[in-house]
Amino acid sequence: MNDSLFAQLVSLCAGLLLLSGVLIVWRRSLTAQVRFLALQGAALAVLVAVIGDYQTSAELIGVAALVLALKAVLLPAVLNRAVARGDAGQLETPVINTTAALIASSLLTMLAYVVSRPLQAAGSGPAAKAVPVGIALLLYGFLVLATRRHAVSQLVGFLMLDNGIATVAFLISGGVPLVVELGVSLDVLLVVLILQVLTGRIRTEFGAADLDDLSELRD
Amino acid sequence: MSGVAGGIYTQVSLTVLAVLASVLVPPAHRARVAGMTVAAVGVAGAVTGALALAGGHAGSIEIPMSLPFDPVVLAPDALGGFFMLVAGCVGAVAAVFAIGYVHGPSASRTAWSALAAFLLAVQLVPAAADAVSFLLMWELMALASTVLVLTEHAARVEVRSAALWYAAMTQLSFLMILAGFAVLAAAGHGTGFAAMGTVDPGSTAAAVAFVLLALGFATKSGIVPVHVWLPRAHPAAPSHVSAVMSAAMVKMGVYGVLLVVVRLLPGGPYWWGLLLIALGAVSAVYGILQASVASDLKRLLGYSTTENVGLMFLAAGTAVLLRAYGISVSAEVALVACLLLVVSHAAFKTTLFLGAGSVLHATGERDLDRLGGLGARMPTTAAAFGVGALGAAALPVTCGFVAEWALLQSLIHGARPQDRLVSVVMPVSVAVVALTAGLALMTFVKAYGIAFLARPRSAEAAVAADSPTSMRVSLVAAASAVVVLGLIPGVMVSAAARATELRGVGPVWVGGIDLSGVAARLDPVGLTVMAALVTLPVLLIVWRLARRRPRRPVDLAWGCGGVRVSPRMQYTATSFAEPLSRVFDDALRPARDVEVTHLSESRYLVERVQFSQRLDDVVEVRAYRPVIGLADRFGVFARRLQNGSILRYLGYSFVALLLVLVVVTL
Amino acid sequence: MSLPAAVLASVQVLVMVAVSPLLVGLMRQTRACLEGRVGAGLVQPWRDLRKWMSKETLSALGTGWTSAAGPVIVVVSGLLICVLVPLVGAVPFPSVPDDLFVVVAVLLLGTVATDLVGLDAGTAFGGMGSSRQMTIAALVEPTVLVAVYALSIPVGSSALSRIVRARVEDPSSVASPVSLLALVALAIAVIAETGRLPVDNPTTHLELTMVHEAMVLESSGRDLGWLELGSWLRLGALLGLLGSLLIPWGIATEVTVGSLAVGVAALVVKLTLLGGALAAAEVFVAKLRLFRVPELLAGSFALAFLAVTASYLLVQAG
Amino acid sequence: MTLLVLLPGVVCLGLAAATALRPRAAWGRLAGLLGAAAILASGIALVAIVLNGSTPTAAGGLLRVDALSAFMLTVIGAVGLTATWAGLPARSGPNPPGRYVSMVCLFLGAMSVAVLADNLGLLWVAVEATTVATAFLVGHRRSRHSLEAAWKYVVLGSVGVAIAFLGIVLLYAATLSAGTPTLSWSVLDHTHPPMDPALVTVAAALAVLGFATKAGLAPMHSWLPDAHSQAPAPVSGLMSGVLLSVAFYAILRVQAIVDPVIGPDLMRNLLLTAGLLSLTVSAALILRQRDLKRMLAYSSIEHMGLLALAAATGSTLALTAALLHVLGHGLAKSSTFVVSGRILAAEGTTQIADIRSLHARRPGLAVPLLVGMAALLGFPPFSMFFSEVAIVVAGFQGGLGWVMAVALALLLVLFAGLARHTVRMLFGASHRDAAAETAGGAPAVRLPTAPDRSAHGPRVPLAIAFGVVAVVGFAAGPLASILAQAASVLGGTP
Repeated sequence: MNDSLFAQLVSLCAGLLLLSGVLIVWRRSLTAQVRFLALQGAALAVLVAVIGDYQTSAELIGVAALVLALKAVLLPAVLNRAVARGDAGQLETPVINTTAALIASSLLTMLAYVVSRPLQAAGSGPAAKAVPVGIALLLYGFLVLATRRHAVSQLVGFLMLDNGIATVAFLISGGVPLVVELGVSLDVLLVVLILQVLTGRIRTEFGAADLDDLSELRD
Repeated sequence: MSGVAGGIYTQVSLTVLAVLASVLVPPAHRARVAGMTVAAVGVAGAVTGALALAGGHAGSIEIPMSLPFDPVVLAPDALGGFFMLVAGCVGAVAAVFAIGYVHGPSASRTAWSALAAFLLAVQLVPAAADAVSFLLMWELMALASTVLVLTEHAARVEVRSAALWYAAMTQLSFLMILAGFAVLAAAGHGTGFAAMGTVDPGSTAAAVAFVLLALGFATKSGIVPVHVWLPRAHPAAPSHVSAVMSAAMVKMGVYGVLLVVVRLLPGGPYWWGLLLIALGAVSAVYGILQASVASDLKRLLGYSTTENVGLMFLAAGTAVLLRAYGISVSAEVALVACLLLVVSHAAFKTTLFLGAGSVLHATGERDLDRLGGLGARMPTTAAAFGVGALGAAALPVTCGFVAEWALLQSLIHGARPQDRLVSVVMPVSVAVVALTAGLALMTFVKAYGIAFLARPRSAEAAVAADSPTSMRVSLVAAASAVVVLGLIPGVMVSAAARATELRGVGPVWVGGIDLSGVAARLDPVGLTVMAALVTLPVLLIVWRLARRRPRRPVDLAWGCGGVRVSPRMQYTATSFAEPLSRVFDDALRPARDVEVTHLSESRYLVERVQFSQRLDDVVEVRAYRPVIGLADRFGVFARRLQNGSILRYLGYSFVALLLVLVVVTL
Repeated sequence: MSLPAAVLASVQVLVMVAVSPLLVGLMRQTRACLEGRVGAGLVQPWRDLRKWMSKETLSALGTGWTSAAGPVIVVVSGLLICVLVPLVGAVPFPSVPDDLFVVVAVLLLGTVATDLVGLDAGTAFGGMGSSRQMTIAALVEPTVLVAVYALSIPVGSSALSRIVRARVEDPSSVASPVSLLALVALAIAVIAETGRLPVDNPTTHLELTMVHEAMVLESSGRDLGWLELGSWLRLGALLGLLGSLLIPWGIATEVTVGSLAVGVAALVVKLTLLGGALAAAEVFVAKLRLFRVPELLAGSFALAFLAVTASYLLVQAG
Repeated sequence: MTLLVLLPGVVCLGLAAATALRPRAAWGRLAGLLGAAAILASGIALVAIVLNGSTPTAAGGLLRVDALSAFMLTVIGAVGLTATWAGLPARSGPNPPGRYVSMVCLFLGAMSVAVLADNLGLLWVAVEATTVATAFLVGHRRSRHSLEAAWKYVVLGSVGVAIAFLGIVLLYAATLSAGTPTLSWSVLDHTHPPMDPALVTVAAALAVLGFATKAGLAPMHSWLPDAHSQAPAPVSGLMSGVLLSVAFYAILRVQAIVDPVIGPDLMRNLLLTAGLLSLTVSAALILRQRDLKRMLAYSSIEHMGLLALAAATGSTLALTAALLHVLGHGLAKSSTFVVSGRILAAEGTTQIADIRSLHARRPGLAVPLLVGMAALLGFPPFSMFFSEVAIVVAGFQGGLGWVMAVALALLLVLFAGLARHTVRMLFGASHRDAAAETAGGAPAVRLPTAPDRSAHGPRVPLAIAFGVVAVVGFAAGPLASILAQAASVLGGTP
């Protein structure tokens, strides 16, 4: 494909990623969050595929498939089970209200653009230009992690953070060596599985998956 | 292998032997075997010290390290040998004393092993030739002594807090010394004392290092205001341990100061001297004041240690000050006086602590107000303690008097009209020394008179009996040291002169002192002969009179008619010190509490009057308690950092991430 | 030991033993006259001494060898001072310098012995006296030593004989402000050390006020005798010392019969003057409360300290 | 040789699989022991090989053993052996469930892979794997508390490590743009590619931040006290003793890579900040600490802070001291944690206030705890004394005087706090008086009539561990040379 098309596709995917991130920050229903997360995974997969096609590397195409399977299908499914087991569609109450969260997210986006200057300096072309999106996703993820009380939404936040990192990785350097990539994906999967199991246990122990109950260990 | 190196190896192997002995020998014989071995460690230390003193840099041992330090070497010089000698003698005597003294926890395997290790560490601190080995021995000393202070933790409640204070203050001292040496090492490009010696005493680094080191060593020596551990730890520890701590370990602080001002950074600026003098003067006066009003015998002795170390600091400071002003002769005398104070204090303080231990062993009492009349029941202890008290009160003919005399000589010959500063400082120092001497006199008259004279104030004191042989032997040994060194101080002086390479001092005919530099001489033997000459006729008369009419015991003292005098009517230590504590009310701030209950019929008639007085350490109450309280409150507040909410924890990480991102990219 | 010094020392001892009781007698007599009493006469102290020595000595229950040895030590320290202090002449032993610090130490030895005797009695009074005396002694110490310091500065030595000789050679130095300040301070210290008014009233037996008497209360017979003789000796010796420093005339600087005779005569005269003056003064002052005594001593200390600093500052000025 | 390099990972994974498949096997309880022994053996062997001047590699260069790796492997083996052996349940006790043992083996294996890897990516994967393995171990005691601790541990840990991964990605990008895409530090070490400093700066900062989370450096330490206090004692010992050190090892590797590119300032400042913060946090929270295991956890934070300061100094003396400190702290801390576990078993609590006069009642527990605390407080002859002295001296020599002064002040506070709690727990009158001390007169703790001298577990490993800590400070020879070589690998400036 030619550069302009590539550029458009990359920016489209980046836009989708960013959009889904904002929506996750916005929405308070868990099911919606998971849905948008899946969308985000898909967008990421597409992005990888685009880059792979542009660089004409079969390896990246394969990775794209992997990403699609993992981030767009498998992990959301796991999360859905975690949600479905209990309070489907429940509206959680974050630490900061939605307005504040959205303002914060926009601020974080700006910050992301500021801080990723040296990162862009490294690479060149449209891919490098989209790097701030990845950083922004990372920061969104952290924001969700630090402000959502529900266990599942913490999972969502973690995965968004991971997506952000992956985005940066693919945009800036076409991913890391395959073996590392595999290891990373496996690790992420395992962590999510563990967290899902723990979520179940928390439900049985504490009645709900509300993290405010988890403050008995203190000094 | 030179004699010194051999001596050090001997000490180490003997220590290992002692530890094995105390672990393996069954309790029945443990005290005897372990005690003799530990004493052997002390003797080996004394011999090694003497060799080092005689031969200067005679031998060295390198300790293999797994870290790339500069060579870590034990190589005592003359000064170190001097202190090693003192420590060794003290240790040997104390160990022999312990044979008869230990019982219960203090006779345990741990206690004996710790004693051996403690002795070894104390003897090897002055052997260190570089910062690392010095700190190593220093911390070994701290660890072992802490264990020993904790010995009787199960028997008495106050031991725990005493050990805690001791450990914390010791760590403070260690950290300051570590920092000081580190500064010197950075400036001198090496941790060896030789490398540190290349630092220019006038430089900033030297100044910083000096302040740190001086304060660190002061802490270990129980100098005011960092003395708070001392009056707690000494009563808490078993008496033979208190003896070693007070007579040998505390001296290592003095050694450290001398190491800095004589060996590492000679010729420092005058204000170093002023700092030392100020510390010393305050400690001397404050210490002896507290001692003079204390009624716990070992607490009293502890505070008196603070006083004596204060005098040593004062002497060392005088030396520095005078050298800075080029008054080298008096400076030398001051240095010698410092070393004389070290020796004499070692001698009489050992005697006193062992005596106190003997009393404790016989009566189970440390409180003077419950003692009395022991002179008749435990003559040896009484005699030894009396000699020790004479020494502590700096009366002739004891080594204490000689040391104080030398100090005064250096002071009164120090000043020259043209040096305004010196001619202001010297008189003040003389006054301080004089006041200290006077109060010391009072303190030890009280200690001896109340404990050993008159009639017993408690049942325990009434049934006391003198101590077992080993204790009596070591008591006599220590006491005779006090007298002999007082009679022929020439020995001490020539040793001190050798240790500091001085010329202005020397012995005269029968072991007297000749401070040729300041045209002063002292010959206790002559004085004694003279005293004997004038005593002779008096004794003759006494003898003839006694033959004619021997003294007749009557049953009781005069009770002001009618009232029969009961022991409870005697003056106690508290009442003895009452006038003084009134005079110095502002300094001591005793908490007095008089409770008067009137008769129900009339408020003019008193049924009962209750008087109670508590004397806490002013410095501790005013300076330390607030800080500790503050720290505690901070600790409580800081708990909120870790309040258990994972969201907050994630927030910490988030903020850290944002900060780092901003910092590294902007 | 050199012969002349030995001769001088023995002369001093004999003279002082002979004279000091008379001195006490003189002082008592002076007071008696001034207070309009007849008085017991000059030699009354000697009579007391003879009586005590011949009386039986009793020792109370619980008192030990301290009570027996203490008095002897007191008197010995008194004699030793008489040996060391230049009273008749200023010819020191070459080996045993009459260092002022040594003298003070010997003096304190006597004080301590008295105190221990007081404590050994095991009564309230004994302890009371000892405690008070020790408090005073402790507070006097700085005055004494600093005064000594002041006196030693001009001659650059703390040896009494050298100080006195310097004054003999240059009597004008006595009048120098430095030495006057020092002497006043020393005088107060001497009064305190020897337990005269206003610090202690040697004639009272009132428990609220007595210091020295309280300590010797339990002693009897020869013990009392030694104690009293000792205290008289130190009184005499210290007054004599003041005399030698204040009126340095007639002090023998070498040992010949003539000079010794002159010295003895001069000593007697000085003692008479000083003793009389002191006794006369005592008539007019009242005893201080025990807790006012520190003020007096602080004052004397201030004087001594002034003397020292003055001696430097004046030199600086000059 | 290659076999030797592969041995630890293979053995541990094998044992893990075996115990997972045959949970009830009688030898199951010994599996952890075997794994640790294998690691230790290969570690010592590799040390010998490395000292002979060769650097064995395996798995197509993914695994490579230089002096540092060999040393770290030995440390893992030694600490692992101590923890697993001393942590063996008493003969009578029931076997631990198979999953526990297999997770322990997995944990050990992951750590050894982490130190053997010659690839930042693989290192990252291994470190993350330790999170996965220990997650179950922390949550092993299926109580509310252990569950909470596990959740916090996993979330905080994996988030932190994710950040580290971003850093690694950026570093990879830097090498990519420099023409030699690699994550292997041996390659980076030999061919210094012209990387973009700005990018490397960001990469290094993120990597340090991330690994600092696992290393328990403030302000990323929050998971540590909870996890350490809730995990079974041997696991706490392993985590505190080696897991933290392995993460710190990663930081050292990153430092060694980036310092030549961007100069030492960035890493130095980051590490100084982290070190001082860690010391401050631990000091503040130890002052009024109420729980024994949490106290030990905070003491781990303290020691990590010291290590950070040492790394910031960066001179040869400081780096060797840091490595020796890792060894000493690992052994001492794991033993002390095991003892705390025994105390929990015997006394039924780890609340400092409820543990009274242990020395009089349970000398078998009090003595090892006392020795461990003495070692952790940095008393000689234990090696931490020397490493701390060396760190301070090196710091002053490296011109970090003020930092070191602050650190020393904090160390004093820490000493006071730790000593205070230790004395409170161990010493004091035996139970009769203890009962009298408590106001109500009722005994504070259910007390045995006679002092209980049993150690509630094997004594030998503790004795060996403490003995080793006591001598390694002195022992010159191979230890000294391996330390020196490891430091030179890290490019210490003499």
